[in-house]
Amino acid sequence: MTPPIIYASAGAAVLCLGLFGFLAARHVLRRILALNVMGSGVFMMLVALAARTDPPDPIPHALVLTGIVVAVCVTALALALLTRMCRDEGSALLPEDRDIE
Amino acid sequence: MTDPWIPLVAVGLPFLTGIVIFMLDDRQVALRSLLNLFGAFAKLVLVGVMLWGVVNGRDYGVRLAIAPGLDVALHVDALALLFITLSAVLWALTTVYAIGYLENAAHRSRFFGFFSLSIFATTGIALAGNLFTLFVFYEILTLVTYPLVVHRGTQKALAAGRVYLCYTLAGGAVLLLAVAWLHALAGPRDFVAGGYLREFGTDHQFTLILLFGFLIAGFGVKAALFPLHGWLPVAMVAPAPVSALLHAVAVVKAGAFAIIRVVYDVFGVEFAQSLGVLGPLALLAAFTILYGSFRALTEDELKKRLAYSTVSQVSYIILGVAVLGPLSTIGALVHLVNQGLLKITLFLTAGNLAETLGVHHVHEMDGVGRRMPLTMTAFTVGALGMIGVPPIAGFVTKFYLGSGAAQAGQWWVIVVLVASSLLNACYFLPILYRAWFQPQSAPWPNEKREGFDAKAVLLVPVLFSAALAVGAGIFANAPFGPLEWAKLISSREFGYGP
Amino acid sequence: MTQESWMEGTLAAPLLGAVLALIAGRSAASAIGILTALVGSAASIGLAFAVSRGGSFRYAVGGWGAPLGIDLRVDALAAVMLAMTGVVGLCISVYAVGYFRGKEAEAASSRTNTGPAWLFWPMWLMLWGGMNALYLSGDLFNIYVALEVVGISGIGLIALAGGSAIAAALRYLLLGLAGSLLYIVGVELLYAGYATLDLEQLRQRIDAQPSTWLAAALMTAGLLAKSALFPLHFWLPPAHGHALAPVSAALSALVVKTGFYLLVRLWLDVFAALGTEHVTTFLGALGAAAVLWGGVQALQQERLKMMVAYSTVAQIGYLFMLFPLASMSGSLTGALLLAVSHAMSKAALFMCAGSVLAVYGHDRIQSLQGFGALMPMTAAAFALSSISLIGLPPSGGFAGKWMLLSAALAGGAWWWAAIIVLGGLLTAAYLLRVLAFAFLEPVVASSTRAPRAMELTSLILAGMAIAMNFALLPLHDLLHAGGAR
Amino acid sequence: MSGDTLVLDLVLAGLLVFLAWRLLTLSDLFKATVLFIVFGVLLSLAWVRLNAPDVALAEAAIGAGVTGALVLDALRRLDARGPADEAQPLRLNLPRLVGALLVMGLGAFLLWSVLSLPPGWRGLSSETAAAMPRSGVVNPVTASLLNFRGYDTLLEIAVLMLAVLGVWTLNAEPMPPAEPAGPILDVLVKALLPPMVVVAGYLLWAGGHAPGGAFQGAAVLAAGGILLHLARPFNVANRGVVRLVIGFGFAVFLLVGLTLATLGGRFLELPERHAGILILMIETAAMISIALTFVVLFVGNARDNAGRDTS
Repeated sequence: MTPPIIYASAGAAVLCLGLFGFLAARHVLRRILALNVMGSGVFMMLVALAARTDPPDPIPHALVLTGIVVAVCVTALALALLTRMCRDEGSALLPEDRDIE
Repeated sequence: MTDPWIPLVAVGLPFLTGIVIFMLDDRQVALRSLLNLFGAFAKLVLVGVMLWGVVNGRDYGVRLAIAPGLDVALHVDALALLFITLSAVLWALTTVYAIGYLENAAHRSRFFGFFSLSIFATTGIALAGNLFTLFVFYEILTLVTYPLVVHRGTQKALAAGRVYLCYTLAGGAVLLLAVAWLHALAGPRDFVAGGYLREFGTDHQFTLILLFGFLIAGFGVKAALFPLHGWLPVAMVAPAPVSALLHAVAVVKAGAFAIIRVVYDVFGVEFAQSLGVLGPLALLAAFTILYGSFRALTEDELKKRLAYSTVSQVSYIILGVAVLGPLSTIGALVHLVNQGLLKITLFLTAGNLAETLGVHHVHEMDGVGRRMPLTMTAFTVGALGMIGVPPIAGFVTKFYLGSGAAQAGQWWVIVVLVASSLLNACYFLPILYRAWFQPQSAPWPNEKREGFDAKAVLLVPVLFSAALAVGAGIFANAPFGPLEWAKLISSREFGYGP
Repeated sequence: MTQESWMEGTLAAPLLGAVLALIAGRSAASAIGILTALVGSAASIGLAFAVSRGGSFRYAVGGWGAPLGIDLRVDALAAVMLAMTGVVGLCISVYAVGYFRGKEAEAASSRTNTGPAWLFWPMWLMLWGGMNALYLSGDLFNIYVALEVVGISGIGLIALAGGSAIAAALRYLLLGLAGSLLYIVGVELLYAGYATLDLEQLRQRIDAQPSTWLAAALMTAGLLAKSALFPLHFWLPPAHGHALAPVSAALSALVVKTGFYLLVRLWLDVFAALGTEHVTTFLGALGAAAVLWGGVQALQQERLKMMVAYSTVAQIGYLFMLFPLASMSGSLTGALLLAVSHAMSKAALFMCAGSVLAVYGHDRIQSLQGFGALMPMTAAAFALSSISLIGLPPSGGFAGKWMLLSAALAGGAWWWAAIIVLGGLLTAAYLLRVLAFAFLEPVVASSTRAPRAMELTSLILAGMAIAMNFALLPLHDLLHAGGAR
Repeated sequence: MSGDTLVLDLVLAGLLVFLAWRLLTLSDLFKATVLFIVFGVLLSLAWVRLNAPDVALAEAAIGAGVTGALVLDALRRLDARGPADEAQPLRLNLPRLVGALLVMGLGAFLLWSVLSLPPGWRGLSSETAAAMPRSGVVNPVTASLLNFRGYDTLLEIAVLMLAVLGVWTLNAEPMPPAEPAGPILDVLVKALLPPMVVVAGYLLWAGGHAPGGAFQGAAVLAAGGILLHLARPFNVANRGVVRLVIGFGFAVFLLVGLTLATLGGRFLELPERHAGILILMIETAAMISIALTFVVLFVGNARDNAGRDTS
């Protein structure tokens, strides 16, 4: 058990949790959170796998930095869309989820 | 030396005419009519040049590669000339007639544009040098005739158009499959007298039989073979010139012509016979002949009766093709021409009746012979020709078909021919009787014109085509007449003269 | 000009245009947009010629070279997609000028203004730049970033329409983001195995590790979601059907091709050594299902734009039938031609829908009587693009389908052939249902006219889709010269 | 590897998984968001443990900071309208069960793949080390971001720009701060703002040789801007000067790349001698643009709802 393996495994678990949250949740805000969690899991795996060598491979770090920034952009846009949808339609669920329950 | 320009111009000219006409305003009647007539007569001249050239041993052809091993090829051979001459002559007649018929109608630029494109497609079908090219133009023909069928813009016309497309597009889909399959199987091949598939011998026998079935089914839609004929009677809602186009000049003819090509120049008669596919085809054709005649008997609407008559008559061509032997081949080929001449006469006279008196049904025709003597004379010529009364053109056909059947020992074909002639008489003679020997029993449904007979521009094409039909019968043996061509083609297919 | 400079122009022109249009603002955005479109499309066509003459080449951005830097690879496949984007993109830009001018006139008459509508220009040019970057890229992670550029600009563009487009954009965004993340997982597994992100180097190093298979599966799943292949297509019709007409045209004609392109790159090239027969058959089967399902759905739509959007679902399916047929000669040419002519005819169809919407004020199919008489150019464009979409001769759609059909039949795979033919009939059914209304007499004489630029561009695009019938041979030569594989 | 650090790693990893689980299952979205921010902070610890200090900084500033602020702000807007209550705890039904099984399968496959990766992997560390002297900077991550893979970063800045365009398109209206800014916040802002600018500048400059860089610096700057907005609400409308600043970073980066290409090099090929200064220039421009981008993403474009933007 080395740190890379520990964190890569934890990353895989976080990734899967996020994916499940995305599939299962209906409230869009939670889906956005879930995708962010999933993204964190992905990046954890990426950095952990890069740490298998010493000193760690810096390229994945740069990739993760890019990934984090892209993720925050997409999140911001998603939240703006969500707010607008709420304003117009009064619900934070996608139309197909609204009439269930 | 192969000359590429004449066939290119022959195909391109109606296309360009059509495109230019689309751009005209509906009110530019004179310019549009001029263009139409120019297109039609230039076409006649071109066909004349090709006839003269081929007789003098020239070769006309052009090919354009679309993909590696896939060409669009145009080639002028005797069979192509037979068909293209027919369509050029009849198109000229129909164009003159249509200009008169559609005076003051709406959307004329659209109409004549598609009209021109129809002849573009028909020319392409006639000159197609291989199956791929034939298929391409055959599909184009479907597309450009659809707007003509729905031209009136009524719900009924739209429904007819829907039926037309259902049949033709489904047929086209089967055809696409068959043509592509054959292409994959045999590679890129041009039409050749005697066919090119016999090289397979006994290989792929099942596939080839299947493909023959597909091809007949695909082309049989336009040729209105039973049970694929359903669109034809429905499509008679279209204006008279369109009916003439569908029944005599382009569509139905294209189907029959394509079947001739498939049997003679793709499979080859003898190879098709060895596959055992000609017998069923002959049976189907014979059934269609009788079926069409029976249906025609009971139709009171004149154009519908004529439409079922077409269903029946076109299958004479198929029957002639399917009965092995040079004489029946001649019969089939000649009937391609004769049926066109007779049917265009009949449909145009029906148009005259509708346009002048508002007569659409047989029961309204009492005494119409005295009101419109010239029109009805032409009608009479057409009707008698269909029955097969000498010396009108239809007789020649039946004579050769009968002799061919006798030569091939297929006596049942003669029975079919006789029965069909009787039926033809049964549905045409009552009309003639009403028209000539009954007094007028009711006012004309919608009399639009007071003077003698119909408008001259409607009358002249009708009389001309009737005269041609008589001429084709009397002068059947004239040099370079249809019969001569038919004999020539037949001798090439069978390798010996009759 | 050298090959490299054509490529640099293709890459940089839309990106530069986008930022300039943003800085310049409302008054100058459309002028900059048109200018950029002209330069960009000229550069991409020039690049296609350069590749057909000089063959494919690689370009090390920043001069470092793979695996440390990012290599672009410019081969025939990329050149075709770029030229397609260039030509269709130019037409969309011209159409958009007319479209937004019409909107402005409308807004002026009702004393409002068009709000942020001009943001179309920077977002559209950025979308274009993103697609160009994606087609050129030879690096897995760079492809991800380009995908995000495409995705986010596409979402912004959809949101321009407001109303029900917002929820559609949100759905698209969530699914797209999930797809991207799956793709990244695949990329990192490959990097963790082979220490490179370069497609070419990966192709050489690839072997059948479990992580490689998992990476391939995850990347494929992500890309399938982005390219809206059945059964992951559900986000597409609302998104494309509710967006503004030029946006719908861009998304349906161009953006959906990006996922397909990447999957072609991956499965027919990078992963080819894995022994991929089951995968390609699977992709083909999904494509076949998409053709049938999309067609049946399109047949049931009551709104024109929704129908055209479902038609995209079906047409994407056709492209995926390339995968099982890829080993047959001519199939790649056919599929590419199909993609190109679909881009043209689908853009034209959405443009027609936009013009109809401008004249009729709605796009309910049942109430479009007589649009042929009211707007003959649009009707002609609709008819011509229908011919190509159905695959009737002569048209690019026909030539492409013919090649696929021949490939299927030559390989004895008649079931693919049957689907191709059947799909054509379905397409005919839903398109001609609309077209028939053109021939009815108009019920109301509408006085509004669609701007001429809109009608004319759609007709030009549709005409090009027909002319593509004769593009097989040049395309074949280009693929030969530019070594697509 | 000492036992202590192994325990630390195990606890940290377990905590991360636990937090992820909790924040996805809590029915209260506000609590979930707070957990998400805690998750982000712990994640940056994990990055430190994995020898990725640059990522750790970015995660803390952007992943947890900016994202957290954005989500909290959005939640507040939703709350004002009620739809925040629509969140329901996840009840297990058949589709979710199937989803859970599939995802578990994926997890198992992922684990197996990770464990079966061949040993002796070196990544690109030696290639990077060899190329560092020519990169113009000392920090390999910065070298990779701005030089080796600068093209990725160019497109990434395009994504940032696009996000702003999207927010403007949506006319996302800003919320006034929940309570009128008290004097404490005012004082805080006055006290904090100058050092924040200094820190941002330092991070930017430090990026050349130590962890840091444009993105982290921009996040700090943006945090200052957001604080300022909370204290004295302002808006960043879709105005000429705002657009100029937003587009500035991308334009500079692209133009530098193109100029180098026209001078005979390749696109974005930084000449060895000037690489350092060029990188600093690009980073400065990028930082300013990105900082404003983050502020716009947070603030939206206030009084532009009727489309009265001036341009």
